Amino acid sequence: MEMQELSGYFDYNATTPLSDTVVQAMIASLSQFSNASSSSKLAQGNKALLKEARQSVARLLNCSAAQVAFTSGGSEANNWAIKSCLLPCSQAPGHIITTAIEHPSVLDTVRYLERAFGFTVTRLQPQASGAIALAEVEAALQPDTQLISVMYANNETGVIQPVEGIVALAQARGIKVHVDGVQIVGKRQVDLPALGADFVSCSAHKFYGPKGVGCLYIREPDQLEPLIHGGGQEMGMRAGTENLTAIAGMAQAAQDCTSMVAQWDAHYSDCKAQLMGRLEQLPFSIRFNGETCVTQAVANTLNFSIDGVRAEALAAFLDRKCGIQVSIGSACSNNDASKQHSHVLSAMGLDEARIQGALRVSFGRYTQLADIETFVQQLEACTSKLLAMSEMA
Amino acid sequence: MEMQELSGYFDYNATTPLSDTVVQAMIASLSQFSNASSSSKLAQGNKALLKEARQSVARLLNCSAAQVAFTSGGSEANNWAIKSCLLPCSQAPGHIITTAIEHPSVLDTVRYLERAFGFTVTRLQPQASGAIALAEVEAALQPDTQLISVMYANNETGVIQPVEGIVALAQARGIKVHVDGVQIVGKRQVDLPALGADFVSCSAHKFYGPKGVGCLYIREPDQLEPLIHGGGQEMGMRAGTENLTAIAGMAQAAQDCTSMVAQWDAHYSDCKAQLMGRLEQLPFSIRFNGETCVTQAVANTLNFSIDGVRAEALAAFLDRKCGIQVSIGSACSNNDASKQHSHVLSAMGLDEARIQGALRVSFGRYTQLADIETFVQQLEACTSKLLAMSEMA
Amino acid sequence: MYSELIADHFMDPGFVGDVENPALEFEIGNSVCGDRIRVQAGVTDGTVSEIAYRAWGCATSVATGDIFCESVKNTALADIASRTPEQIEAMLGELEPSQHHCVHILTEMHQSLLAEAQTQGVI
Amino acid sequence: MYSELIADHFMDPGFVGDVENPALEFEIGNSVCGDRIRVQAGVTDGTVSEIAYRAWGCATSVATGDIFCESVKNTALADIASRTPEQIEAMLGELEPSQHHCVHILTEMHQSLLAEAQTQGVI
Ligand SMILES: Cc1ncc(COP(=O)(O)O)c(C=O)c1O
Ligand SMILES: Cc1ncc(COP(=O)(O)O)c(C=O)c1O
Repeated sequence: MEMQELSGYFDYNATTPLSDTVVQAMIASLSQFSNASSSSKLAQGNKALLKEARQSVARLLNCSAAQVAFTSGGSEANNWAIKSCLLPCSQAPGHIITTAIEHPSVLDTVRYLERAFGFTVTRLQPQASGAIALAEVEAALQPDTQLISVMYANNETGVIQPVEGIVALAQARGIKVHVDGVQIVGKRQVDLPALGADFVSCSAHKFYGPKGVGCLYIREPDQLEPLIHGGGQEMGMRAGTENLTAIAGMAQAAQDCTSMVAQWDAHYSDCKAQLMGRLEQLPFSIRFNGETCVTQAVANTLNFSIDGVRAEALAAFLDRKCGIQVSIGSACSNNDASKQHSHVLSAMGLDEARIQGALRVSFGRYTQLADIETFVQQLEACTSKLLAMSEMA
Repeated sequence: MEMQELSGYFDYNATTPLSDTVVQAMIASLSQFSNASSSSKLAQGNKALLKEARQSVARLLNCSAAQVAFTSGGSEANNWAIKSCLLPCSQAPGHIITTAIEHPSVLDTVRYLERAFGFTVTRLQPQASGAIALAEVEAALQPDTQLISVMYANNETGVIQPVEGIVALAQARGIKVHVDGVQIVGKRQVDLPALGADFVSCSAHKFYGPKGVGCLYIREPDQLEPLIHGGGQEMGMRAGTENLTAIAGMAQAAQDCTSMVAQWDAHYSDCKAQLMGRLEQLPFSIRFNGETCVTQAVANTLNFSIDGVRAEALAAFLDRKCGIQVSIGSACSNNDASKQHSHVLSAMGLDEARIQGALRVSFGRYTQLADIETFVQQLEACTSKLLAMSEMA
Repeated sequence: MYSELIADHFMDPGFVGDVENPALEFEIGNSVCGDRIRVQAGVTDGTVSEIAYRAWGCATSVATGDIFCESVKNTALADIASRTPEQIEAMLGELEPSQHHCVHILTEMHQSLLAEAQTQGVI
Repeated sequence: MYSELIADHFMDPGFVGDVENPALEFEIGNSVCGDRIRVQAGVTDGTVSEIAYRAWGCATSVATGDIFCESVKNTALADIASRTPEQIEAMLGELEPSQHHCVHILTEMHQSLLAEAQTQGVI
């Protein structure tokens, strides 16, 4: 992956490129083909690799290796935590607290449990800041609340949710907490034992590791029903011949991240400050969506709308004309029923025009300050062109 | 992967090495990092790759691309088919027919449904041949039978199960059938629509593809509840950012397999004939476990016991002294309760000594006839040594 | 993802602008995605002699406006009226499912142009 | 997986065989894995002067027999009797969980040797 190819990439929250070290680790693992569960001599390299990989990921999360179970990604980790916590209650379904701004792999899992088994669900709406109010979580608690599932940082706005406070509320009542940590790991240092949540989901492709691998942090590993039953892999908690290549990649990514994340985070803050400063100078009416302060939102993410511009068209221009990739708050869809407006921005109460104008810019370790400058210049040019196109005399 | 390293590898049923073409396809995909679900120009390569990959796998299974959903492997595919078929019945749990010789990812999933939801289960025992009798399946049918889950070819004996007959029985009664096809794909040509089963599981690492990727063939894709709920990936049936690298590898493996499987199969038959012929000449008492005829067992697998020898020790000798890898029917374990005897050989009614003497030899596309000869020579030498060691005057 | 046809017309539309003293003018809006397109045209002897549009919409609908303008410029209104639904759909080339609403937009543009021409008595 | 220690003693055991007219002979069997080991020894002046074994068992238990023989050869029975459980366990080096039954085998071999020595009156 050459740097110059990445200078226009502002979609790190969607996925990140593999770092060179990760590519090397993956390629090195390709010839280690033996089944890690075998007792042959051939298999020993794999067993050692798996063991070290688990330790590398544990170091990133500041937990013990026994608390890390590899999965096929963040979506599986989210499904696993929620279903394994609640399916055992399916004969006496209780109450779930979650939010309206979760990732689909949480939203749809909760919806499934609601529909198929009769769990009741409170979906908390965020404030205009993009954050859930802790007081609302407290108010939503019911005597039969069985799980609270809330994300650590939101993928569209970067806004950090009050997970510490939620864990405190829940622990006082013996309620389990699942935290979708996919968008925080790799952006901030985390300390999962200190957080105290029962389950935290991670995904490697958000921090320069491969797609198709992630992990679930499990506070008390003995108590978890598998999502994928079978052989003894992952300490008996998740069946399936181990995906050594992907795990090797994730482990390398975790190592790099452990040593670099503070530095990356500082760099993201610089990028964000520069981006916000430059956007404010543009001759357009720009509104930031959600809290932007780096104490309350991850530093690599900025979501904003430009009045009078359709983000779908702007993003297409940026992509096609300038080789710049961003995400948008609203995609085209074929009919009214399936309007593809961001459920996050909608939940924050933004009006339709603002959602249709919303761009998400997310940067990463390969983003340079000069790339931000180029981005703003191209954004200005494309926006001007689009505004001119639509200016009806 | 150099050929010579593989000349002692006789454990292809456990896992296969990546072929060179697969390694190339995987490496090529590593730089295609963009999220396949994005609409940016960068993402288009990924989308195309995913589409072609699905077609390649569909060609191998002789089905349509829409019937193929990628998973993280055979275990997930097994869990998915069984749970998605039965969890919707969890309020009125019925009866499941399976066999005592399934892979743990089927056995444990069924046990989970039995334990957690009260499904009743019939686990059919195989005949001495290693095959389930079709008449026993018929006799096991109950008015409330909701699923039959049976493997196509057994991993330990290679014995082929009467899946066609089972599908016919089931279809006449409107009962769903899941077939664990993990050990047949790559060894025999299959035609899944002709088979008529509702679900068939596959795993790439059994046919020279990577570990951590497989697929579920779904006869009627619209009716399947996800195991991993969430985003719209895999036609809305399985959430998670796609594991492009693994999928690219599986697709290449499927392509190679589609064109080569008949040739490989013929080669396996030659190897098996030679191996059996040579074994019969050895001065030991050797008994084959299960049917060996290539019309009734896949040609790459042979399971046998040598009287008076502990396979665990023999396998260790072969591995350490000769660089030869095989599997064994019984591993050491720490206490009586968890005796690690093969559940397959136990179900076939073999006595303990024979199970403790059982070796599984499984070969593959890189096995040469000369390797078989070397294997037999080493087997003879190691066996003689072990027999001498234990010969009590 | 945009086909080359859509991308070309979106990136370098030839017909964005206004027509001075337009004989015909209409605006269409798509309730689904909120797209708005305004078309102005000059007509000479039953033929569209001048045409321009302005659009606020997604990339595909901006391209659709341009494809429409190009296709009717210097074309007799009678010929435009004889276009079949299939012909109209084919004008946009291959579309992804999420872009199909532009077929409706294009159809509506044809209908509105002809209706407006009738109203103004130029057909 | 076998440690180097276990692998070496398994692959090239130095004490497989028989002792002619052994002063001591015993056989132990492990009900868990069905391992059987027979030991024969000669004793001179309260010291194990000759020793050999035969085994039908897993690789680790074959190695255990050899490690036992090596450790008692030319050793006074009184010294053998003074070994602590910790010392005996340490003789096998690092073991995987599934190999731990060999600690029991090794312990039983010590016990049987000493019991047999007592029975035969050589201690
Ligand atoms: C018959 C059978 N089913 C399922 C599996 C599981 O496949 P995977 O290792 O891809 O999870 C295996 C092999 O591991 C198998 O042999
Ligand atoms: C907040 C959040 N949770 C979960 C996921 C799912 O992770 P994966 O793509 O590894 O399944 C994502 C990203 O895709 C995410 O942004």
